[in-house]
Amino acid sequence: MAPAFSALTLFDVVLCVLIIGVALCSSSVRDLFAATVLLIIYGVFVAIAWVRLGAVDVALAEAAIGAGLTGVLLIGAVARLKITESPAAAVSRWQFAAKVIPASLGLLIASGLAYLVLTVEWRETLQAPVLANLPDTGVLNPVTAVLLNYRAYDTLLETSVLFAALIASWCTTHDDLWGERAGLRQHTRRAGILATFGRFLPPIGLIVGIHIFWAGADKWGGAFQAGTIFAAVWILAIMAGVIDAPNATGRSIRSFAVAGPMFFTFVALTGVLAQSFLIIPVMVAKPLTLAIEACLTLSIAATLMLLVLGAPRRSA
Amino acid sequence: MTRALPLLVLSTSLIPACLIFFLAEKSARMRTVINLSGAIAKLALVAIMLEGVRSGATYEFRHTLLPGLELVLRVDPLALLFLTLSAFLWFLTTIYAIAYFHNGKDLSRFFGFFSLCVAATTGIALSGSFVTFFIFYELLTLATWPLVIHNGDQASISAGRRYLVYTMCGSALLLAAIVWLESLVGPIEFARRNALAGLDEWTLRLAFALLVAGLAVKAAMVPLHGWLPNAMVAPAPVSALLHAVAVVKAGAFGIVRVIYDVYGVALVDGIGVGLPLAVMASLTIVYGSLRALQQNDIKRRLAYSTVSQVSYIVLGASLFGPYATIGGLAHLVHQGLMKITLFFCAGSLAKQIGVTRIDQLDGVAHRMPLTMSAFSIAALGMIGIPPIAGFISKWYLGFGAVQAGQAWVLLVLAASSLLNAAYLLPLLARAWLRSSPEPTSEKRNPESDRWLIWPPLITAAAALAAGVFAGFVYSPLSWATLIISETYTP
Amino acid sequence: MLLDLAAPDFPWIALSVAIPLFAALIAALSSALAPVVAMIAALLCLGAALWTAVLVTTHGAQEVAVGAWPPPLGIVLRADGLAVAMLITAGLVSIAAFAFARQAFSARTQTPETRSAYSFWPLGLCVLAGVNAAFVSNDLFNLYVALELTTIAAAALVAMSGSRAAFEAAIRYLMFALLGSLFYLLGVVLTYSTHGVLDIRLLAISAESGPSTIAAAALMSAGLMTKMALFPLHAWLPPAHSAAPAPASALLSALVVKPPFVILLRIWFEAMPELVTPTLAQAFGALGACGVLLGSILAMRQERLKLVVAYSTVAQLGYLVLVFPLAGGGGAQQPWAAGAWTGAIFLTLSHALAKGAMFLAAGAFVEARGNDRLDSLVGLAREMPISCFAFGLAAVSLMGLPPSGGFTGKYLLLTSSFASGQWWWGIVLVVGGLLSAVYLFGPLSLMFAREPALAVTPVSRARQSIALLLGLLSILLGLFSEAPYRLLQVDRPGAAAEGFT
Amino acid sequence: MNGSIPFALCGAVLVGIGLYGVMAHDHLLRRLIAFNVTGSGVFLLFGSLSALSSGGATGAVPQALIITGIVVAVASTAFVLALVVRLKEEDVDAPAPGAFEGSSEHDDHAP
Repeated sequence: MAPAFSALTLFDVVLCVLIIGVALCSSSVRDLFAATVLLIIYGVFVAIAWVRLGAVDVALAEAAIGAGLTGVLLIGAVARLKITESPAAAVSRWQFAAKVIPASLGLLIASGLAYLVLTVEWRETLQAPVLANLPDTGVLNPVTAVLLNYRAYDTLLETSVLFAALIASWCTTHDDLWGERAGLRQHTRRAGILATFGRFLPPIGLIVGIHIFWAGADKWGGAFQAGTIFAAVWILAIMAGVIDAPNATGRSIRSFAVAGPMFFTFVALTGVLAQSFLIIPVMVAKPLTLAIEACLTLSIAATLMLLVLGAPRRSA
Repeated sequence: MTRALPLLVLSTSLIPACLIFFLAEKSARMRTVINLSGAIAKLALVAIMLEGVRSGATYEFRHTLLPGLELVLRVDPLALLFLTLSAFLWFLTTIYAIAYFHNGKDLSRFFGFFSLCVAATTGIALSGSFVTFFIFYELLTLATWPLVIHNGDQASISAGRRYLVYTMCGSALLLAAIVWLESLVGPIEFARRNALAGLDEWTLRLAFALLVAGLAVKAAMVPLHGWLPNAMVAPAPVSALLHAVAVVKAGAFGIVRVIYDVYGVALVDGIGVGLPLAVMASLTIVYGSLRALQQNDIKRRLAYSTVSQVSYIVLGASLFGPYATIGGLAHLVHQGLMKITLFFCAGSLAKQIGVTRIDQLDGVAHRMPLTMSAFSIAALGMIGIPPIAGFISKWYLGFGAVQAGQAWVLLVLAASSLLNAAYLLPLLARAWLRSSPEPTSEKRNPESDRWLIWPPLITAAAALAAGVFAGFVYSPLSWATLIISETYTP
Repeated sequence: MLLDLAAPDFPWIALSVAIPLFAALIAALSSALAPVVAMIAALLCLGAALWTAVLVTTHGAQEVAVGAWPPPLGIVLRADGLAVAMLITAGLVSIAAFAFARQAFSARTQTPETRSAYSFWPLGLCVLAGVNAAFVSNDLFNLYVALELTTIAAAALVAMSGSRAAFEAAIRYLMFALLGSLFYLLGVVLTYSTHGVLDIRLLAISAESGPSTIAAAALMSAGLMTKMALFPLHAWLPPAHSAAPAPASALLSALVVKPPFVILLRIWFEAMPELVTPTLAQAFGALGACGVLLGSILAMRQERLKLVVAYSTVAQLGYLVLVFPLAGGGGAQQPWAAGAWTGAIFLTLSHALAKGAMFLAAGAFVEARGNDRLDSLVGLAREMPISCFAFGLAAVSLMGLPPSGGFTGKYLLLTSSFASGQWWWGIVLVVGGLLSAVYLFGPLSLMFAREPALAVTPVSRARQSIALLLGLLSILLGLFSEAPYRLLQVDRPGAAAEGFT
Repeated sequence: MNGSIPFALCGAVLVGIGLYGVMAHDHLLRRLIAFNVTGSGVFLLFGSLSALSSGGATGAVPQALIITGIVVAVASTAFVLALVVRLKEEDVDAPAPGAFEGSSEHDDHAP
C-alpha cells in the first residue's frame, strides 16, 4: 500500500531506528555514565514514539518517570559507586557461552515477537466500553477513568508497590545511620547557580505540576505524571538548600508518603457498604476521584523524592 | 460403644504420650501415674473386647480421610491377638522401664515416644484398611527412632541411622505396592476379601514381592535384618519393645495380614508365592541361629535369636495348612513372652552387675537367682522344651507342615531347635553350673529392686502358662485356633 | 441492614487484601503500634478466610467485581476452593511469623527505633497483602502488580539482616524475579492483544490456540517458573531464603513462592487447558523431577541448617509441577476425581505450614546457639525439646510420611501416577521422599546427640510453641483432610479431573 | 502498512536487546539499564499492538496498564539501586576482592 508510506511513516521509521540505535549504544558502551545518559535520551525518544501512537498520557509518564526519574536514579547511583567503567572481563570459554546463550535467546524472542506482530490478527475490544461508561466515572480522560475507576484496584496495588519500594530502600540504611537525613548532605553555595535555579524553578514546577494534575482528569496527565514533577521540584529545592532533606524517622514525611494509599484504601474499604469493593459512586465520582488523585499525587511526590534521595549515607 | 472402643483403646496410649511430652523432667511421679493408668485402662478395655469378640461382636471406628479413603480401626480376632500381647507387655515393660531408668535423663521424652510406639502398635493391630496400616506402620518407625538413639552417643546414633535406612526403604517399597494395588482396585480394606481377584497374575506376584519386602524389613528377615543386631545398643526396655512388643511383630503381623486378608490364602496359593516365602523364612530361621552362635555379647546373641524366631510366624503363615498357621500365630505371642523375658533379664544383668558378655556369666545365677530362673524358663521355651510355650508353637508348625505336604520344614525345625539349644544352653550352663570367678559377697543385693525382678518373672510364668494351659479358651493357642477357624470356615 | 456480614456476596476476599495493606500503612506511620496492628490484621485475614471457606462450601465460588465493573472492563476477585485454601494458609503462617517476630522486631523494646524494627512490619504486611491479592485475583495484569508487590517486599525482607550476604542474596533474587516479571508481562501483553481480555475466566471462553496464545502461555509460564524457583531457575532461592531473619524466611518459603504456582495452575488448567500437549506435560514433570533430585542432593551437602531447609524448598516445589503430567490420571477405581490436582494443592498447603514451622524452629535454634551450623544443633533435643519437636513434625510432613498433609498430597499424586501408568513419576515421588529423609534426619540426629555440650541462650517456651503449632497443623491437615478436600473441590477447573486432552 | 507496525517491530527488537543485556552483562547497573530497555520495549509493543488493532491510537486500557507498569518498573529500579549502592559501601567498609563484580555472576547464566 504505497500511499500509506507518507512522510510521517518515514518519520516513524527513522524514530524507531534511532530508538534501537540508542538502546544498542546504551547497552554496549563501556562507560557507565554515558550508558545512563544514553538511557535518558532513549527515554525521550520513546516518549516521542508514544506521542506518535496517540498515547500522550504514556508519553508524559515515560518522559517524567521512564527517562527523567530513572535517569536521575541511575546517575545518582553511578556517582555513588564512584566507578564509571565496568571492568573489561577476562575472555574465557565460559564468558563466551555467557554471551552466546543470551544473544541467541534475545534473537529468538525478538524474531518470534516480530513474526507474531506481522502475522497475528490483534484485537482491542475494550475501547468501546471504556468510552461508553465514561459519563459514570466523573472524568473525561479515558486513561484516568481506567486508572482511577475501572481498574482502580490495579492503581491501589501499584501505589502499594511504590510504598513497599520506599520502605525497602530505607531498609538498606546502615543501622547506625537510621534517623539521619536522607541521602548525602548537600553543600550548596548560597549564590551558586544551583541555588539560584533552586529558588526560581520550584514555583514554575509547581504550576506545571498542578496543571498536569488538573488536566489529568479531562485531557491528559494525572497523579503519576504530576507527582513526578512535584518530586523533581522538591528534590531541586533540597539540593538548592531551600529546604532540608527529610528524615526517614520523621513523622511528617512518613505521613506524606502514606496519606495517598491510605486514603485510597480507605475509600476502597467503604465499598463494602455496597457489598462490593472500591466503588466510586456516580454521584460523587468527580470530587472523589479528584480527592483520591490529590492525595496520591502528594504521596507519589514524597515517595519518589525519597526514593531519589535514597537511604541516609555516610559522607565519606 | 462399638464405635468408640477401638478409638478409646488407641487413646489409652496416645493420650499418655501427648501428656508425657509436656511434663517437666523432674515430675517423675506424675509420669509414672499417667503411664500406668494408661496401661491399666488399656488392659481393662482389651479384656472387655476379648469377651465381646469371642462372643462374635466386632468393633469398628471409621474416620474419613478422603472420599472413599477411610481410617478404619477394626477389632477382629487377629487384631485382638496382637493387641492383647502388646497391651500386656507394655504394662510390664513400663514398670520395668521406670525402675531401669531410675534417676535417668530425658525421661519425659523417652516415655512419650515409648507410649507413642505402643499407640502405633495398637493402631497396626486394629487397622482395618491398608492405608490405616501404613499410617501406623510409619508412625511406629518414627516413634521408635528416638528410642533407639536415646543414649545419644555415637554408637546409638549410627544404629539409629541404620535403622532408618532399612525401615524407610522398606516403607517406600510398601507404600509403592499399596498405592499400586489401590490404583487398580481402589482403597483396600482387610474385611473385604477378594478385592484383588481378577488382577493380572504377574502384577499380583510383583506387588506381593514388594509388600513382603517392605514388611520383611521390620520383621528382620534375611537379608533385610541388618538393622536389628545393631539396634541392641539401645537401653534394655527399648530392646524389649523392638524384639517382643512392637517392631518385629508389626512386620510379621503385616505379612500375616497380607496373606490372609489382602490376597487371601487361595490367591496366594494360586499365584504360587507361598513356597518361596516359606523358603525365605526357613533360611532366615537357620541363618539367624547360626549367627547367634557366633556372638559373645548377650544382647547381640538374643538379637540374632529374634531374627530366627520371628520367621516362625512367617513360616506358619506361608504354609497355608490350618495347623501351621495356628502355630505361627500362637508363636507371635509365645515368642513375645519368651523374648521379652530374656531381654528383661539381660537388662537387669547389665544394669545391676555389669554383665553384658557371655564369658562374664559364670556363676551369675547364684548372685541373681530369680532373674536367672526367669531367663532359664524363657531360654528353655525358646529351644522348645515342653511344656513351655515354645514347644506348642513348634509342634503345631511341624504338624501343619506335614499336613500341608511340606515335610522338609520338619528338618528346618529340627535344625533350628538344635541350634537354639546350642546357643542358649551354654549360657544357662555357665550361669548355674560354674562358680563366679570373684567372691560373690556383694554389699548390695543385686536383686534388691523388685520392679526389675517382677516383670521377667511374670512374663516367664506367662510363657510357662501359655504352654501348660494351652487348652484354656483365652490361651494364645485357642485364640489362634479361633482366628483360623474363621478363615477356613467362612 | 447496613452491613450484611453473613451475606454470601459480602466481599470478604477483598478485605483479605485491603486489611493487610491498610495495616502496612499504619505500621509505616507508627512503629510502636506496628506489631499489634500486624497481628490484628493477620488474625482478621484468617478470620475472613475461614468465614469465606464456610460461605464458599455452602454457596459455591464467590466473585467480587471491584468497583462494580464486571470484566472485561473491570477486575474480578474470585474465591474458589483453591484461593480460599491458600488464603487460610497465608493467614496461619503470617500469624505465626508475626508472633515469632514480636520480640526481635518490637519498637517498644528498642528505643530509639531501629531500622529493622521499623521496616519489618510494613514489609511483612505487604507480603501478606501481595500474596493474598495474587490468590484471589482473576485478572492477569492485576496478578502482575500483585506479584511485584510481593517480590519487592520479599526482597527487602531478604536484605533485612543487613549483612553483606543478605544484600547479595537480595540483589540476586531481584534480578531473577524482575526477569521473570518481564517474561510474565510480555505474556500478558500478548494475551491481551490477542484476545482483548485479561480475565482468566473470559480467556477460557475466548481462547483459541493461535501462535500468539501459545507464545503468551510459554512466556507467562517461564516468568512464573522463575518466580517459583523451579529447576533450572532455582539458583536465587537458597541464598535468599537462608539470609533472611527467621520470621521473614518463614514468610518467604511458605508463602512467597506459592502465588506463582497458583497462577500457573490457573493459566493452564482454567484458561488454556487445550494448549497442553502430552509432551509439554511430560516436560513440566521432568523439570519438577530434576528440581526434586537436585534440590535434595544439594540439601544433603549443606552445612548450615537454614540452607538445608531452603534447598528443601527447591525440592518440594519440584513435586508441585508433577501435577501437569499426572492431572486426570485416575481411573474408575478411585473414589475421588482430580486426585493429582488436589494432591498437588495439598502438598502446597502442607509445605507452607511445614516450612513455616521449620524456619521458625531454625530461628529459635539460631537464637539459642548464635549460628545455624549443623554441628551447633548437638544437644538441642534436651535443651529445646519444643522446637525440636516442631522441626520433627514439619520434617514428617515434608517427607510425606503419614499422617500429614504431605502424605495426603503424595498419596493422591502417587495413586494418579500408577493409575495412569506413569510409574516413573511415582518413582520420583518415592525416591524424593527417601532423599528428604536423608537431609532431614541428619539434623534431627544431631539434635539427639549429647556430645559435645554447647552454650545455650534460652528462648521462651511460648515463642518455641509457635513453630510447634504450625508443625502440628501440617500434621492435622493430613488427619482431617476431608474438609480441606471438599473445600478444594469448590469450582475446580474441569481439566483437573479430566486431564489435558 | 499500518502506521504502528514500525513501533511494534521496534518494541520486539528492544525486548530482544534488553533481554540480552539483562542476561549477558556482568555489572549490575548495566543489567538494570537493560532491564529498563526491555520494559519499555514490552510497553511499546503493547501500545502499538493496541493502536494496530484499533486503527491509529493506543487504547485507554493499554495506556493505563503501561503507566502502571512504568511506575512499577521505576519502583523496582530504585530499590535495586539502593541495594547496589549499599553493597558497594559494604565493600568500601570491608573490601572483599572481586566480590562486587561477581556477586551475581555464576548461576545467572541459566535463564
